[in-house]
This record gives sequence, C-alpha cells and structure tokens, in this order.
Amino acid sequence: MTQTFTPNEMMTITAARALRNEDVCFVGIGAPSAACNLARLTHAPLITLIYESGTIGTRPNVLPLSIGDGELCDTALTTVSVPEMFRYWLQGGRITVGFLGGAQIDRFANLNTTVVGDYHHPKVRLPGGGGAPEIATNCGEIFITMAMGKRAFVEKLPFITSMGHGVTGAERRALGVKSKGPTRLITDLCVFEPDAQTKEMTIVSIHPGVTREQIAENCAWAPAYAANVIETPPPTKLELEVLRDIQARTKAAHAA
Amino acid sequence: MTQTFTPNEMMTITAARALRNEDVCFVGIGAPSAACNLARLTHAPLITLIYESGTIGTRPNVLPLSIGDGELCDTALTTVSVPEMFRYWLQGGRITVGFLGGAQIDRFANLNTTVVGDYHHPKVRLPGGGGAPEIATNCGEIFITMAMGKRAFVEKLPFITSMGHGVTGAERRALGVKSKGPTRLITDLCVFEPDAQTKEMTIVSIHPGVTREQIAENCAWAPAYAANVIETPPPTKLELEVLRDIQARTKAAHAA
Amino acid sequence: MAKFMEMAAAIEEHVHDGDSVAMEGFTHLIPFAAGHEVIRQAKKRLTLIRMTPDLIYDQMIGMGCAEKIVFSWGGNPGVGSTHRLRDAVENGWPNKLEIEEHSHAAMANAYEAGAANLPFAVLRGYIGVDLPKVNPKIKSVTCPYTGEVLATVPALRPDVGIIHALRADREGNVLLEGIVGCQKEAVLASKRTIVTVEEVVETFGPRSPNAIILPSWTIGAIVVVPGGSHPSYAQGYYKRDNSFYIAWDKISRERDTFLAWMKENVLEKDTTIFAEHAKKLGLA
Amino acid sequence: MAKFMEMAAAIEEHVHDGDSVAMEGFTHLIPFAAGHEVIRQAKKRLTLIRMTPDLIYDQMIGMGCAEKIVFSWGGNPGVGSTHRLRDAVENGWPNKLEIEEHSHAAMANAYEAGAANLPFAVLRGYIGVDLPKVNPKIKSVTCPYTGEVLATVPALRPDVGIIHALRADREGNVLLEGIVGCQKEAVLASKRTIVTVEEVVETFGPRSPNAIILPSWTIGAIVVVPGGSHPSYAQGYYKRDNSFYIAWDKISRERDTFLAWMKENVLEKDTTIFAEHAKKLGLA
Repeated sequence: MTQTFTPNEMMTITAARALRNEDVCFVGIGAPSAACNLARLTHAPLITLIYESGTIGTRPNVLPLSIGDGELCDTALTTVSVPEMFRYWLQGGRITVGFLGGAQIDRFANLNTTVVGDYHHPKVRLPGGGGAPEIATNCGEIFITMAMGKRAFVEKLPFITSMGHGVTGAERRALGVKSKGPTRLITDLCVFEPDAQTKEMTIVSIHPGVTREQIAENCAWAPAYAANVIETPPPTKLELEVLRDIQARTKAAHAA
Repeated sequence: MTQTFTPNEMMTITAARALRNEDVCFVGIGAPSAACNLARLTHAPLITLIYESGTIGTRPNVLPLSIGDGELCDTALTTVSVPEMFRYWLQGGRITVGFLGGAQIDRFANLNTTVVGDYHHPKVRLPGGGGAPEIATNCGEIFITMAMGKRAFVEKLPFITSMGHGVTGAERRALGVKSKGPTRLITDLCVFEPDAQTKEMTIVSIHPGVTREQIAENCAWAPAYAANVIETPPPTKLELEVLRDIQARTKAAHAA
Repeated sequence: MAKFMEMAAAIEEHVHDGDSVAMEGFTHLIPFAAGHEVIRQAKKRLTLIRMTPDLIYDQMIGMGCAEKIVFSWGGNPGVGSTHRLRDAVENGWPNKLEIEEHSHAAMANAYEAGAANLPFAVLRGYIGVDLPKVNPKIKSVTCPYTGEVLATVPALRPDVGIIHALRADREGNVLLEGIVGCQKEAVLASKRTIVTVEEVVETFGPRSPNAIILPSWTIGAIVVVPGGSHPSYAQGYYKRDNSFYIAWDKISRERDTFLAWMKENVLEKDTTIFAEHAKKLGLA
Repeated sequence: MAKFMEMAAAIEEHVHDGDSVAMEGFTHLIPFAAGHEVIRQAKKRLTLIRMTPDLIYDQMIGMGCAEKIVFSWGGNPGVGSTHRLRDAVENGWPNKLEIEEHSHAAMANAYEAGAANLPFAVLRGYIGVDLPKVNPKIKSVTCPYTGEVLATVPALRPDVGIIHALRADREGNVLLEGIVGCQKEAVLASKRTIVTVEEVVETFGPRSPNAIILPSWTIGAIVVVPGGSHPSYAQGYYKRDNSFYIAWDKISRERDTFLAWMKENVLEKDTTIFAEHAKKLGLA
C-alpha cells in the first residue's frame, strides 16, 4: 500500500496529532485551523476550539477563510465579545494550547509577522501581530506550524512580534512568564522541540523521505538534532481522507 | 375639592416631578423607585430607568421589593452584567440623574448609610454604600429623597458614605469631579436645592400645610432658606391615583 | 470537565474550613441550597465574599461559619437590616466577624479583574468618601498618560466560587439568563467551582448565539437542585419569595427565633426541600 | 435619541475632515456601505482606527482619506496582504500614512477602557516583544499590591464610531448578534456615532433577556442599508463573500486596477448597490 501525500499534508497531520481531547486550543487561521479541525474529526473529538473572534467550542463543517466566518459562530457553544475573549479567556489563563504560524522564525522560536527591514521604513510590511503577542505568553504551551525555507527560518529576526524562548533562550524565565512557550514546531520537513537546557528548537523527528541535507538547505542556521531522532509516522489513510475531505468542502464553499 | 395626602406621598410625587422624559435615571430601591416609576406613568413616559442589577430601560408594572426582582428584567429593553453596569453605564458617564436615599444627611448633602458610631466598634451597623459612592460622582446630577428628622438630618455625619458637596461645599471642584452632585433634596416637608455659591442645601419650597417650625424641629442644623420660598404645588388627583394604584399592586404582589 | 455530583459530596470535596468562598447571584439565582449544605456540614472560619450578603450570608454568619466577610451592601433588600450580620459586627455573636467593605463598583471590578487574571482593578471611584480611610486595601494608581489618580482594589480570586444557574446540558455546560450579576466573573475568578442548576437538559436547543454559557471545562462540580435558589428566584422557573424576605426580618431579629428556624428548616432538612418551595412559587 | 437618517446626510453631519474614526466589526458586520460614502464624500486626513483594517480601510487608504491608522492586524484575512495599506506604508501612495500599531489584546482593552470612561487600560501583555520599542504609547503601571509591572495603553475615544448592526426598532434601539467583536465598546467609547442596520422592525419581539442591544439614546444616527456590510456579512441575513475577499487580492495589487474598481463600484454607485450584493449571498 503506497500512500502518497504532500509535505503540507504531512505537516498538518503531524500538527493535528499533537492535540488532545482535553485541550482548549486558541486557533489561528490557515494550517493551525486545518490541524485543529483534523484533530477534532479524528482522534480528539472532544477538543475545545476557540477562535479570537469570540467563538468558544466551535465545530465548523468547513474551514473558515477568516477568523470570523459565520460558520464558526453557527457551530459554537457560545460567542463572546472580543474584549471578553482577550481578557477572560486568553489572559484568564484558560487556554492550554495556542497555535501560531508566522512569516519568520528563529532558533528560539521567536516569530516575526510585522516587518522585513526597518520598522519605520519597511522593505515588506507584513500584517502585524494580531493576537500573537499575548497568545505567546498567556497560553499553557504553544505549537507552531510553518513550512521551512531560508527566508522563513532565519538567523536573526528583524522584529520580534511574539516571544518564543527569547533571544537567548532565557528570557521567559527572566521576564517572569510562567507558561511553557513553544513546545513543538511542526514543519513540512520535520518536528522541533526545545532542548530542555538551552531551549533551542531541536529536531526530534524527520518526516518520511526527508533528508538532513534538505533540512539544512531550508534553514538559515545549522539546526540542532536530538540524540534520538525518529522518523515521523506517515499519515494514515483515515487522516489523509479526513483532511482532504474538509479541504475539498472548504474550497467549494469559498469559491461559491 | 379637598384632596388628602400623606407627607410621604407628597415627597414621592414632588420627586417624580423633577424627572424628565430625556433623563436616564439610575434608580435606588424605596422612595426613589416609586418616584421614578410614577414619573414614567404620568408626565415622563419616555424616561429611561436603570437599576444597578443590570436592567436597562425597565418598565415594571409592580414596584420591585429588591433591586433585582424578576419584574425588572422581564420588562427591560435588555439586562447586562453587574460589572458592565458599573463600568460602561455608570462610570461611562451615561446616567443623567442618580437617585439616592440614606440614613443620614448633612447640610452639604453628604450621605451616611454605613455606621452610627465608630466604624470599627459601631453602635449601629447600617447596610453600607452599595452603588452610592460611585453614583454620587459619576451621574450628571443627584436627586435625594429622605424623610426629615433630627436623627437623619444631622450636623455632622459619623461616616461619609457618598459625597454630596463635601464637608465644606468646595470638595467636588477640589477633587476634580465634573458632575453636579446633589441638585435637589426632596423631603416629606420641603425641597432643598444647593446655594449657587456656598453649595449648602437651601430650602426653596415648602409642602402645603408645613411650617418652618416643623422643619426646624426635624433638622439638627438651622436650615437656610432661599430668598423666594414657594409652596410646593399639592399632588394632583392623577398623581395620587397613579401612585396609590402602583403601591396597591405592589403590596398585593409582595404579600402573595 | 464538570462532574455531576450530589450536594453533600460537592460541598465536602470543594469547601474546606478556612477557605475564601464567593457565593454570588445579584438578587437573582442566589445559591441558597449550597449555603444550607455548608451550614449542615458546619464549615468554619470561612471568608465569605459577596456583593450583597443577603439572607444567605446572614444565615451562614449566624450559624458561625464565617470569620470574615467581604461585601459592598449588607442589608435585607427593600426590608431593612440583616440582623445576624449586625449582631456579629456589633456584638461579636456567635463570633467576632472581620469585615472588608467595598462599594458595588469596586467589588464588581474586583471580580472582573479576577476573571481577567489581573492582580488589581482600576476605577473612577471612592472620591470624597470615608471608606478608603477604614479599608487599607483601597489604593490608587496614576494614569501614565493623563496623570489622573484612580482608585484600585485587589482582584478577587476566591478559593471556591459557588453559583446557581438555570440549566446544564449533558456535557456539563451551564446556561445563565436574566439578571446575571457577576456570577460568570465569580466562577472564572475562583480556583474551584460548584454550580447548582434547576435542571439538566439534553441540549440547550435554539438560543441566542451570545447566550451566557460557562463551558463544562470551567466548572468543577455541577449539582442538580430544583428550587436551589429559593427564596431568591430563577428566571423562568419560579418567582422571588418576597414575602419570605419580609418574614425573615422577624425570624432573624432575635437569636432564639433564628436558631429555632435554622434547626427546623436547615439542620433537620436536606436539599430536597428546595423543590417544594419552588413548586409553590412556580410560574403558571 | 437616535435619528433615522439617509447615508449621505449621516456621514456629512458626523464625519469631518481630520476626525478620528473607528469603523468596527470583527470580520462580521463591517460597515462597508458607510466606508464607501466616506470615500464618495472625499473625507481627508482621517485617523482610521480598527483592529483589522480589512478591505474597508484598504479602500479608504487607497483613496486618500487617511493620514494615520491605528490597528493591530493589517491583512486580507485568509488571503494575504492588504496591498493599498502596504503601498501607503512602504511607498507613501497616495500619501504618507502614519501608523500606530498594537496587539489585538491591547486594542480590545483600549476600546473597553474607552467605553468604561477610564483614561487607560491595563493588560498582561507585550512581554518580550518589539512593539513597545516602536510605539511610545505602550507604557506600564506597577500593581500597588503585588509589585508586578503590567502593560498599559491609552483608552480609545474616537471622534466618531461607526458600526453595522442587524436591526433597529422604531424607537431607534439597535440589536447585534453573533460575532459582536468590539462594536458595542466602539460605540460607547465614541463621541458621535452612526449605526447602519439591515432593517427596521416594529419591535424586537421575543429574545434573550441579555440580548446585546444599544439603547437609542447611546446612538447619534441610524441609517437603514440592507446588505450594508457586504463583502463582510450579517448573521442570519447573508453570508461573507469569501470569493470577493479572494478576488480583492488581484484587484488591489496594482494602483490602476484598484482605482478603476473604485470608480466603477464606489464613486459611480450609491448605497443601494449593497442590497443587490446581499440578495446574491442571501441565506436560503
């Protein structure tokens, strides 16, 4: 049985596997949303999904294009105002997993989604932080999902939009932040976890068919590897089916 | 035509007359509630009544016993949470008239509803401030309604629960408070308004049949009189009917 | 995830001697049945937090459960005094009672700050009044933009939050409606929580998308107690027993009559009497 | 009391050159019809405040209405860039655009503080990030109880708040439902307000006692514009036009195609086209 799949599918499926029934997950749009809903539709049917638009316990049948599509509200347990969402729910410390993506990341999983170049005279103006700065510190832990590439996995960020483990790996503790920060970085090629001591994001699993050379070519720094690196289990038939199914439904719905 | 009425009815009816259609009124229980609803059922049908329990634009058919009877919610435009009521609506500066009563008052219309005697070893422990401390400064103006008596209208308050014009009459301005404070004090014998200069509460109108001697007997300080003191117009037949009607309905409902 | 429990077990598991306990409900939905169980279990040295102590804390104070009360208006609404609270403050009966007194605005903001995981709340309040002179917890901050000085109070973070709500669904989500006071904030600010409800329904069914619902995972225990807020009320289920609030004035005025009433109506009864009260006051 | 007005008159009366304007709606209920009228009236030097500029501010910026933007996430949701915003920031076209940038949490808190008549908001935020280095409005206060240092932002108090809501009743009360974002806060924080609505009803009829309703006396002008939030959406009326959001990427990428589209679809049209859009996307 040969099951073919894209790197992107591998990334989304691996991210989904990290989620548990008991998680309360603050979901970003794009790959995080796909992963969270895939988890909900496969091994974690009881997971609570929260979108920053205020929808709590939402169960969309189609992936939303925006963070506030009507589908999210229609299928939610309830919908609260945005100030309440950020005050009582995110800052309230009720979220177990925050799911982030970004334009650029460094070895300590700090993220940039603000600017490339100087802030006041930017080369590229990116959308900005949105919920990310406070998601990064107020959730129990952070999962990040991003496709690798030398312009995305950079040596030094031009701007820190949200803190991972800080510029030296010691900043969370130094700033009195009690949450764990990024515990998993799931890419299209491999999975990183922070080293217990240094907090540098360290490769713990490589996706089937991917080589260390490929990873090196798509990362601006020389990434650390764990002592025991395993091969990521390939997508199961069910995982692929469910993911492709929801993506097909989504595409049809948004094109309408 | 001789229309008989009690001092208490005269007080409630006079208080009601001070209210206007365009007022947004923060209503306390007891005489204030009766006055506000009398206004609504007579000359000010469009008045907005707000109770601190969160009910906005309420139109009770029966006077509530408590500040949060179901009747208030059933007949309201909408009901908000108590934190929202105090933050967005009262502190938000949206209330034109706050209606207060109290156990004791002084000549500058400061009120005490906290203790008689020493705070830490009280002779009489009263209920406390509730909403009053912030009603007193956050509403556009304050109407007070209280029956007179030497133990209620005192020379010096043992405790200031809510500020009127302060202990010297100058405190509101000194503390940077922009609202007017008590502009009317309606008693069972007469009506006071603050003197334009000194802010001392000054008698501007005496209820029919009441003498200055009677007032003196029921006030621990020698009250000031305005240059032109008028006789309060007696209750009209309609005012009395509507008031007695709602009080009868209320009594029947609460005894049930 | 909320666990459906019996009343006695829920109070036993979640309320311990010496705890700070917030039993909220602003006139509406006051958790009387839970309060009576706390009294039956003779919990001691509690710090009782409530904007309006109402009859529920009057009863708990009179029965010796409390060593401190945090409140903002301590009377029998529309009737007069809470005599047991007064007797404790004025005469130290049945024990000395420490008081921490606030305004409604400050208490509401303190719950709100607790729910929002902030250490303190800021308000435009306590201006020109004496309460800050006797309550050292009232402090101030200066606005970093305008220089204005504003009052602060510490956030409320009770050990236990207890509320009564209308209904739970099978998953343990809880719905509130009507005068909702600061119940949601009290639950979200507390370390442990008990919610008593009128009934359990299969699902909430058609409702406003913005219905006030506490998700199951924010709640510790759910106890089904029809009538559980009598003599307070449950919107759409039964009315406030205003005549009982009036009668309480006489019952509670003297220690003897109070103790006799508590013995007969609380100590010798269990949670099931609440359903009987509710039936009598039920809506047509 | 709210005054029912025509769109052109409402914008003329309430929006002046140089004003700070908050047109809120978090993905849902974005007031596009009002935005288009502001463009037709060629308002200038506005400070545009919105958590997510979205296409509405992309259009207004591209047409030269803005001199400053206050925001927290400036993209085309789920699609990519807001190209007109980028062109203004990166290249100063059609004019230089000053930016004041926040996080969502800070903006939401700043509206909340504005509605609550506080001069500033406090949050546990902006920790370990660079935004405070480039936005001098982000400051801090120290908790008077714990010594913790928390971030602050100034309250938002716009000159004008504009939102789209579901319906008004004859008295001018306005009902919102669904994803309500920070619209209520934006209205309550603003000095003047315009609310556009899908329809006017005789009364709201049976509803949750806690329905989100802005009383008539909190609103300046009400304008009835069916479809007034297209390509955003109105819960229960019509769906979000996701295909238009996708199409906007191409339309807005180049200045020419953008200007041509604005001429044909905004400058040469009036408010009535919104009803046509809504009809196409209407719910079955």
